[in-house]
Amino acid sequence: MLLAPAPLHIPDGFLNLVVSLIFWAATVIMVGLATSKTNQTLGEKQVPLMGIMAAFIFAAQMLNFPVAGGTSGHFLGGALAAIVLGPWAGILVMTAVVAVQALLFQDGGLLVMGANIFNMGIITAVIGFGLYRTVIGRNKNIRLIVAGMSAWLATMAAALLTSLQLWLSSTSRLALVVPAMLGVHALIGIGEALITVAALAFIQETRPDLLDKEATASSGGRGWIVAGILVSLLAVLISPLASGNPDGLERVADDLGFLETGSSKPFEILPDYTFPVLGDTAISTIIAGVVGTFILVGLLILIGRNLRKNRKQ
Amino acid sequence: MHINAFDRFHFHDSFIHRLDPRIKVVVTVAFILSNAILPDGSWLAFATAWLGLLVVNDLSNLGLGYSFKRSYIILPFILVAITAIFSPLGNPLAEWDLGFVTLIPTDFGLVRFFSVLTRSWLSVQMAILLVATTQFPDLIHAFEHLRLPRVLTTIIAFLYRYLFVLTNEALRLLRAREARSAGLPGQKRGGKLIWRTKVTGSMAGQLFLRSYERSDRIYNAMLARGYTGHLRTLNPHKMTRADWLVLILSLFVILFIQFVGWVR
Amino acid sequence: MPVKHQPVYEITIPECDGDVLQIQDLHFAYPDGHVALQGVSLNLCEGEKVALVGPNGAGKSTLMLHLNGILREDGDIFIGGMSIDEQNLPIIRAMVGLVFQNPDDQLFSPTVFDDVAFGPLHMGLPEDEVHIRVEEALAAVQMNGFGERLSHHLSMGQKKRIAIATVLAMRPQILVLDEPSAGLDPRTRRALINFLDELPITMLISTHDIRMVKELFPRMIIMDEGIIVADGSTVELLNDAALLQDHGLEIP
Amino acid sequence: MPVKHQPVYEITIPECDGDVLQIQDLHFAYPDGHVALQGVSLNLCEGEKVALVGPNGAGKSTLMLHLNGILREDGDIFIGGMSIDEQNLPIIRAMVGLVFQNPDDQLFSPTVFDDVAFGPLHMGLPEDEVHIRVEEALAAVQMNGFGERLSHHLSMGQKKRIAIATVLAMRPQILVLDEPSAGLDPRTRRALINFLDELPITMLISTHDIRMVKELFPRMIIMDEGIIVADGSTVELLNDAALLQDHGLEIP
Ligand SMILES: Nc1ncnc2c1ncn2[C@@H]1O[C@H](COP(=O)(O)OP(=O)(O)OP(=O)(O)O)[C@@H](O)[C@H]1O
Ligand SMILES: Nc1ncnc2c1ncn2[C@@H]1O[C@H](COP(=O)(O)OP(=O)(O)OP(=O)(O)O)[C@@H](O)[C@H]1O
Ligand SMILES: [Mg+2]
Ligand SMILES: [Mg+2]
Repeated sequence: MLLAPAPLHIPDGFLNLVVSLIFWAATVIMVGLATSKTNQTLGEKQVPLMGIMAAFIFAAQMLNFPVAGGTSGHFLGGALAAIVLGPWAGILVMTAVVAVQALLFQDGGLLVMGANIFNMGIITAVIGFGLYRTVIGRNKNIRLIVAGMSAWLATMAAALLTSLQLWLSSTSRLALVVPAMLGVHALIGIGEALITVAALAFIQETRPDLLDKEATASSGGRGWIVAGILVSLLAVLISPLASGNPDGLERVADDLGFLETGSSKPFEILPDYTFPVLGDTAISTIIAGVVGTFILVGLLILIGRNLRKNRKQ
Repeated sequence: MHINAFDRFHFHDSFIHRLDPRIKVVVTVAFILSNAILPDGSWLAFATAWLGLLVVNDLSNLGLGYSFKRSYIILPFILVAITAIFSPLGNPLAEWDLGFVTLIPTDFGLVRFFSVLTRSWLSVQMAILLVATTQFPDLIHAFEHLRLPRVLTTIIAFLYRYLFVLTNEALRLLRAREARSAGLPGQKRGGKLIWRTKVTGSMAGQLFLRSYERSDRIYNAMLARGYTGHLRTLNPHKMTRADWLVLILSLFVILFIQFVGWVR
Repeated sequence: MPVKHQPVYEITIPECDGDVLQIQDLHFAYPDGHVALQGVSLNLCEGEKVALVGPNGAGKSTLMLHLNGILREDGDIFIGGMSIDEQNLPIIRAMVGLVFQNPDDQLFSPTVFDDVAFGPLHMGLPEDEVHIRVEEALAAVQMNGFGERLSHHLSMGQKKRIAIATVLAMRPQILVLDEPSAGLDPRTRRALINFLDELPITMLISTHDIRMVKELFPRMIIMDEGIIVADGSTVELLNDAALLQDHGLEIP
Repeated sequence: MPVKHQPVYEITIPECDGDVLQIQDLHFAYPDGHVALQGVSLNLCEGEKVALVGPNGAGKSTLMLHLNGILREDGDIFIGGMSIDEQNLPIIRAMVGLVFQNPDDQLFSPTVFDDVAFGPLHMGLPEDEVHIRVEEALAAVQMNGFGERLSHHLSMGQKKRIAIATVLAMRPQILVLDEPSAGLDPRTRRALINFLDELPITMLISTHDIRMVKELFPRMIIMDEGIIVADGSTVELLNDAALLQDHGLEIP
């Protein structure tokens, strides 16, 4: 099936509330920044272009290529979008893609959309563009090689982050999910890298004007290089740790009470899901649940509102 | 080919179809949120939630099994969740030695696994219902009313408009390649692997170029027909008393599900 | 047909001085450097129906894309006396109805109805008027009842017809059609010819269908390699075998 | 032309029993539920040249897409005696050369050369052979020297010609062309007709160009609403005014 869900689109229910909300918050902040940045640098006319680029990524994800053993990988496009359009626009484009995939195809959930956008749009943009930014202006082959490497690494980082989120939600065992995800994505990443390189080479040949202009005009500053390298290093360091010594990590998290939080205690503020005043009764539990829900909804609204204010300034 | 997979909207007329899209979005999100905070193993609450889904299915004239039949989307992810069965918490049920690793399923893990699955399965069905009863442009409109940033909703609106065009374009590229992927009897076909990847890469590049240049042309075709930055629809979007009533009722149902879930 | 006898090859100067469309020395090169137009001058008068013919790659489509500002380059184009700039564009686009050669470039909405209604809707017309216009336009291309179909799930000829309808629904003052009859079945082609014949507006139509030119257009323009090589009465130009021969044409 | 006199409307049974192509009762519905073919049966013999005509939306393109397995459905199609399944597909695709109606559907490589070379390369031919084939194919459509151009950046007619070349380069045994003459300028159309006339292979060609049918094809098939309504000698079918009238055709 052409539109089979990619192994990175987490559905609702697989991440617990805390993890979902943390990544929603991070995503809202980044996307908010991206909107204000692109509003500054790009004219009104560029918005349709971004929409079309989003549709392009969507369509390009259909160009599957055979990976070993009958499975076929498919293109993520986050790195390519960031390289061609600049990081901020790339983030917006990927946000739109992930949102539409969730809304229209239920390919990825709504509550976990923050995490999905973060994995597939933000991390890939930071790594993809950050590393590519170091070689802008160098000779063509070096640029292509670095683009390919960053596309591969971005895929791996997205897979790693997905595994970690699943683990923190105690949906998966670290010892099993990390090697599995990284293993599959090491292959998929190669396809991603090859396609990214070939597509860039094609654009370079046919419309070099698009690449140069776009890259210099709307790209971020040197901060992206630092962020890109840092995040890449982090990914490179954590992967062997997580796959090589998962039990250690797991024990640490267990000691910190992380796993239990993840599995069934969304509200640390309300100890044991009861409302202290009312004692340990069923009613108390229910009220705790209701209050918790309101607090969360309130938090979400607050975050959203602040961001909107920031943008207006 | 799956081009028709794009519009998941189903042309039926029903009370649910006519509801204001904002209500539907809010209720959907609330329902999914509610699933997320239900404790593991609250089977009765899950069952109540499913009952709710069945009622919505029926009210939308889609048939009772509509959303159920389409909820297989989450299947691939079950693989990921299976590992939850071997959670370190809880009491061990068995011990399987696979040589390189020893797997210990636990009671806690088992409950966890099925809870994750059920939550996901319920949430996906609600999302399916939302899309099946609301046209996508109306959905985007609703998000605009719910104060999503304009840039983002406009990008999404354009994404939707061009989705048909560009996925068609991608399908055409694939089809063109397929049509000439010939072989001679007794001869190795397909060319070298590196050439094949290069072809796929060029196709991505080609798709990019076509998208980019076509974006110019179609955007101009839109301008030529009076587009000024707002996509218009023939739907007024006014909240009626019925809309408010449904909203309040649905939220009560969701609260009730929570009640069922937390009372032990 | 009001045919005036003039020496062939020479540019026909219409009696008005191009009150609807004036093009002076238009040059254009595509971004990849390919030169497509190298000095095109052309006048159109109110109500004139003109055919644009020439071999593949002559620059016909490129020229047409300039007429409502899809492509823009130096050289002066005036539509109804207005130059094509940012400010005039919306008005010009309401005046000039352009149908692309490839219907896939024209159709971008999910359903046929949405596509045909797009123009009237964005012109701010009231809802009933929009419905009336869509009905009318679909009827003109014999596609009534196709409103709910998906525009990209149609046969080539059906798409072509819808593409024409999207523009008719806007009731433009100048109709610019790029090979409208290509891909149409004989009956639809005939109906289109009759429809265009009765439509009392200015039109510029590129085509390889010389019989249609003969039947419908008193004036004909021959383009080749980015310039206009002849502009005059259809009857006379079609009698000049050498000219036709030189520019990839053929008397049918 | 070897025309046998038979009552019109009746299916011509060729002397061979369809040794090249056999279709028995083919049905097809698009995924959106639209039924495009409702029982098509058709035989083609070695070396036969057959025209497929019918109004827009008749199902001509849909039928052609079945012939090299782009669309597949129940109903039996046999090409050279082979059924169309996963295993036979590569060989069938080498045998049947299909040119899509819209050249944009056909071209997917960066340059014209890459596009024309794709088929031969995929078939595993040696490099010099590939070069020879590309040269030949481009020459056949009068596009020599266009090898380095981007296929995407050509005029419609030029793309159409390249699309035909991509298939010729594979030297198919059956040529299936979907409206090959649409969008071609008169001279290129003439050259195409002559070329097809001389090419000694089996061909099935859909078209709205009745004059071309008259000139080139002894046998003609009329389709409408997903079925074959007539199959017989061109001369006779074209004399049946009522039949043509019923199916959107017109004697030119
Ligand atoms: N997007 C493009 N980029 C570069 N060159 C182009 C592009 N489109 C067309 N050309 C070139 O410009 C020239 C004029 O093309 P145009 O499409 O205007 O021809 P045309 O007269 O419409 O031909 P046809 O009858 O085949 O439609 C051709 O030589 C063509 O190769
Ligand atoms: N992708 C598609 N999805 C759904 N229906 C389609 C699709 N393509 C074509 N159709 C429908 O199938 C029928 C047959 O279409 P087809 O393209 O085979 O017609 P055709 O005979 O080739 O017409 P034309 O002369 O216009 O090219 C038409 O009614 C058309 O609307
Ligand atoms: Mg043209
Ligand atoms: Mg067709």
